[in-house]
Amino acid sequence: MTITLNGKSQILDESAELLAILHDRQVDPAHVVVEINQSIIPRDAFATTLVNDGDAIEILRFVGGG
Amino acid sequence: MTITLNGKSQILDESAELLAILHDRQVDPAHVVVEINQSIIPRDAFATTLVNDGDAIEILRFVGGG
Amino acid sequence: MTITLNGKSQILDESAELLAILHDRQVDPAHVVVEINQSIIPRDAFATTLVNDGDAIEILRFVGGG
Amino acid sequence: MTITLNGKSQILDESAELLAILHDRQVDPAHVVVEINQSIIPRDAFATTLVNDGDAIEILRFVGGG
Amino acid sequence: MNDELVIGGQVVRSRLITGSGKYQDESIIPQVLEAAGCDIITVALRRMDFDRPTENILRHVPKNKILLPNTSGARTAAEAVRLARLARATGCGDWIKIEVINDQKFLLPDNYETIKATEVLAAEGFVVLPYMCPDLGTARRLVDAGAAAIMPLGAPIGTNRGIRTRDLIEILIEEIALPIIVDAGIGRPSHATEAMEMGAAAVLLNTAIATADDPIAMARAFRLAVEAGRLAYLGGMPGASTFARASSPLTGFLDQTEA
Amino acid sequence: MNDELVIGGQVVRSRLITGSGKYQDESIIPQVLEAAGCDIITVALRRMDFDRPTENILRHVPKNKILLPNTSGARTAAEAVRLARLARATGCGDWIKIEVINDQKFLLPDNYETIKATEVLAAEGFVVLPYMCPDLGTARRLVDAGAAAIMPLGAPIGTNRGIRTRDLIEILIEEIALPIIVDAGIGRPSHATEAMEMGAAAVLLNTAIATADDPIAMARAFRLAVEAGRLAYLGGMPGASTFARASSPLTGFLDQTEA
Amino acid sequence: MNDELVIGGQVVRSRLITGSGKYQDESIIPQVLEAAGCDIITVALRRMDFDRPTENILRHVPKNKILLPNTSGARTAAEAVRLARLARATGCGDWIKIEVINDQKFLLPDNYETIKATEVLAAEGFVVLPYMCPDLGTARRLVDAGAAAIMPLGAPIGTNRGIRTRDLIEILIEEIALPIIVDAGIGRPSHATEAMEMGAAAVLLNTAIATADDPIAMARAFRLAVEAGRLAYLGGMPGASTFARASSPLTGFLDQTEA
Amino acid sequence: MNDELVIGGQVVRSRLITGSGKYQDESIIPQVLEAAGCDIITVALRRMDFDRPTENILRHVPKNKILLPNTSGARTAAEAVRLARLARATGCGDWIKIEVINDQKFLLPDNYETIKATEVLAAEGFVVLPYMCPDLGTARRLVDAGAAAIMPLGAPIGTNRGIRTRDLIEILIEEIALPIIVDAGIGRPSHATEAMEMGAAAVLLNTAIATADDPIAMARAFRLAVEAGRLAYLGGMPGASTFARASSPLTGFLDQTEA
Repeated sequence: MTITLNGKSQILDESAELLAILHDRQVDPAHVVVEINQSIIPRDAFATTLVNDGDAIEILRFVGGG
Repeated sequence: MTITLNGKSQILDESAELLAILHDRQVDPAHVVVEINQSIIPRDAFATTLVNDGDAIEILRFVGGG
Repeated sequence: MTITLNGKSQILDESAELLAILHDRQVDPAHVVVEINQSIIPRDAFATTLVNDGDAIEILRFVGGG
Repeated sequence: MTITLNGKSQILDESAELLAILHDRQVDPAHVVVEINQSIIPRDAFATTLVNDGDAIEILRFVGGG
Repeated sequence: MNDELVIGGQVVRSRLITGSGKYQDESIIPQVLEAAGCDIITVALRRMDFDRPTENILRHVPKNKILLPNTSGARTAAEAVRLARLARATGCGDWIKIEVINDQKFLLPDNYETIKATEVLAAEGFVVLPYMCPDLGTARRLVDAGAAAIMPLGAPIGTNRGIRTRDLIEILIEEIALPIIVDAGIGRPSHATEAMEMGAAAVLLNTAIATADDPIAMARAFRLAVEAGRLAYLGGMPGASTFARASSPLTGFLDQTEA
Repeated sequence: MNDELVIGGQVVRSRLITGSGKYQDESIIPQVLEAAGCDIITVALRRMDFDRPTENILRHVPKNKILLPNTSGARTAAEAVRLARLARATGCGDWIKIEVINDQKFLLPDNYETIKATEVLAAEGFVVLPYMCPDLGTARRLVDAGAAAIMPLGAPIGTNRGIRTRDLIEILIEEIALPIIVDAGIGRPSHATEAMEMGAAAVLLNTAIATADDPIAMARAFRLAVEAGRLAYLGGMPGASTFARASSPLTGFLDQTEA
Repeated sequence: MNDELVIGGQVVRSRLITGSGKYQDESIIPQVLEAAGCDIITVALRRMDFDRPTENILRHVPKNKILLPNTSGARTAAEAVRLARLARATGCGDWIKIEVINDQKFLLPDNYETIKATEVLAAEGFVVLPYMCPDLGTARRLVDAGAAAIMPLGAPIGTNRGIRTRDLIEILIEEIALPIIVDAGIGRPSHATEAMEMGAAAVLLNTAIATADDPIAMARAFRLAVEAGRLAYLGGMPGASTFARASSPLTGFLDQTEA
Repeated sequence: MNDELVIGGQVVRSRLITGSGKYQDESIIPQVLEAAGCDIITVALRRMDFDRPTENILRHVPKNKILLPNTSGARTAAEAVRLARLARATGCGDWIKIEVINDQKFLLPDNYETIKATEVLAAEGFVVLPYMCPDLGTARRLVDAGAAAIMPLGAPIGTNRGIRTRDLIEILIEEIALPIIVDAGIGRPSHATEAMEMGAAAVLLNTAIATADDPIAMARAFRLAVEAGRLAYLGGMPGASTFARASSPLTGFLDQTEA
């Protein structure tokens, strides 16, 4: 299946939990905020949210800014 | 009958043409623009426009401005 | 005899020591500097300096300034 | 003989009139002012002024300036 | 040099626009306009004063001028639109200066109502010149709304403080394709020259001339000042530097020894 | 209006004085002078270049102008005096701009040597116009020394920075009875207008015209700018305020209820 | 003296707000914050960079600071709202700096979209600090929309040009009941002092500290500058005058003759 | 950081020098000096007032301060020398601020007499700090005359106008090896910060503190302002630009499509 992760097309073998996707990428869930298809996913739902084919995922974190 | 002319209440004996009202007040019709009840009266209709009881008339002209 | 003290003419009965003149006027010698006839009188000479007829004395002290 | 003309050493065969020196260099006498050994030479004396060995001559003219 | 200013499709020769308010003696206005050399003059619309029914500012305005009525007194877009329509009904043309003001201390224009009024009036065929507080976003919306020119303030009306919003106006000049006319705040000819050097298309002023000791002389001063600034803008002014650069040659000095 | 400027007993019509330096093409100088409308033009004295013996700046200067040679290159009063005497020996008049400079980075005048040179040359009958760093004490001494006018700098020569010494020059204008001519620093017509509005008697500039893309247009711009500023100074400019004052009447609004 | 700044119901001790962007080495941020003494720090929200998954600006921000995420990147109110909600979902508080920018050359805020975003977010309980182009009408609408403070720009972001919109900001300070925080343009401590002397409630800056040669020293400089300006504002600065007033007594001089 | 100011061979820690004149209540001077943190304080010399023989400004000045008597009242070098010698005869040290003033409206120093007095007093072993009208030629002569620092005016005494002679003072800072202390004109902390950012070694002020509503708070404000400006000067302030430079990253935006 194909998802769009931070604007880039990515192929996943199968449906995965959001939390697993973060872990695969060494991302600490406590430091990010996630939108799937423009809906914000609460942090405590990361473990139970399934990412599906065609989903557009935005994983954001704070950076230096003015 | 009572009209409101430029914000002031005025008593008229009877219904009058707009043009007559201007003439009574030494106002040159060519120099003014007139609204009755917030509708603009074209200058060539001054002679044929009847002012009625309760009408709110605004007679305006250009003055110095910046 | 007549002296000029800070621009004002003053009459003294007789020749006097500078220190006495200061004391008469409640002036603490430690706070002032004195010129007689445009010569500065060192503070330790106040007691031994005689003021004579016609002398012009300037007694100055520091004040607030910018 | 050697003269200094506008700061440059120049060798002349023999003593010459100032006017001749100007002419040799295509200089219009009406456009310049001349100093020999720091004395100004009036223009009407150009023809009669002899330049001698060791003279320092300054020939100046107006240029654009602010 | 063909340096034409075109507003609302009409060629305007003079880049100085003057107001007709505040004159102690309105009868000098023709001479002032002559001295100012201006093509456009602003007027306001007010109720007839029945105690002076023959007073008429237009008597003092030569026929060949473009009349630019303002909507002063309007606090909302709706009121500005109403005043603009009345102004047009006088038969004196369809130019209108939008002036929507809610603030009585600084007389600052309300950019939001100004945009709305511009939209309506431009659609009705007016040549709309909105007076505004300089702001790029507002200027872009005024362009979209159909304005014929944009008139940012240099400082509040009648203060004579000069171009205190300079950086914001420079941005408008750089970014907006319409003529930028600096309106309000210009109190001295040097302010007008400065505006024109910045690249403003024109300046509009009233107080500085009308309340001068000698309004006719001052009108002439502003005319020259505007022309000076325009010429300088077109003529390529050299930039400024920190260190000095001699105006006279740095060679050929007396007493120098040369090789 | 009889608004005459008199310097050294001579009536000068134009309050714009221009320099003749830095022109890429000196042949345009007559047109520049015509456009500038000026009566006085500065020149420098330098050694004849024998490779170009026929070059002559005076060819480009109309006969009716007042020539104002400067003493550029002088580092002391003595050198300035020597240059002044040479300049007079050309037969082109007895006006002299004293310029004694020891500082090569900012080309700032040395006020002390300038006073000394002024003293000597005024006694010899020169019409002396000293270029100086604005300072009241110096100006007073220059008056005593016999100067015909005082020429304080607005900013270092050739920097085009404008009147950066404004407060000091305003004091000179207020306190000194001689004409105050702002010399150096004026880079834009608005600077010239500002100087004249302040009450300067005239301005002297070179770089801003000579190095403009279009020197003739710029000369005209400065002429207008100077005239504008002078008119404004004479015409009584109104002062500036913090709060707004309406240009259109504050009564007679539509829809107001009246008693 | 009890001189508290309250924003969104929260007492803020420091009137210096700093950004966390543009640091060459983010590890010095704790020292910078310490030197600046600030309570509020801005951050931006961006996509995770999967090549550097452990990078985390918050590591450098002490826990007791108020985090002020901005909506940089938003070109519309809708985008700003979306970013604000995401920022809040991080669990780092509900403060938000609205920054809606359509202009890439000057990065000027879009006042219209800013008002809309403020309205939505204030209604959702955010503490909204909108960055805006100074304009009284906009400020009034932001007040109505529920803003917690108003943040006008002194000059475009990152230009260090100082408070070039001074007159317009002074009007906001005078007319608007909310804290006015000057944001953007402040490039030197003297600019910050000036803002505070004008009566600004606080200043927000980033570039001037982050890109200084020594950011920690500069942070301390700004802290002192802000405090100096605030003290001066409260301490009643005397006004300026044209003529001199002696600091030393004008009597009691040597050699004067007295009656 | 070892940032020492040395004047006349003596290390001075504070770069804020204050005057003791114009206080309504001199008894607050110790608190003012404490708040200002200054090491040097100016006083004037005047005739004893025999009606108040016990009044003594020195009562209010802590022992460890450097006393800087001025020569106010002097109109010539000779008078300044006489006053300086009298001041030294008090036994309060050999520092002297030369102040020779001939102009009663603007209280501008006479640079010529100031140089002469400096020469005499430096030769007599005084630590001479001359107050002067900013001028490079004068400053060079003061250096040669043996001055310990140069004190140009920012604006006339007591006017609070700020650093109106900025360009001339910047040249002094760049060209003169002695400490440049801006004296007079500084009316607000932001002026002091600006002077220090320019690279001034110190500032001297009196009116702005002494006539403030709250002199103690204002003294503290100036102390912070001076320190802020000095830190900024040393800390490498970034320059100003015309176009904006974002403070938040320009990549990683939401919704961008990436390759």
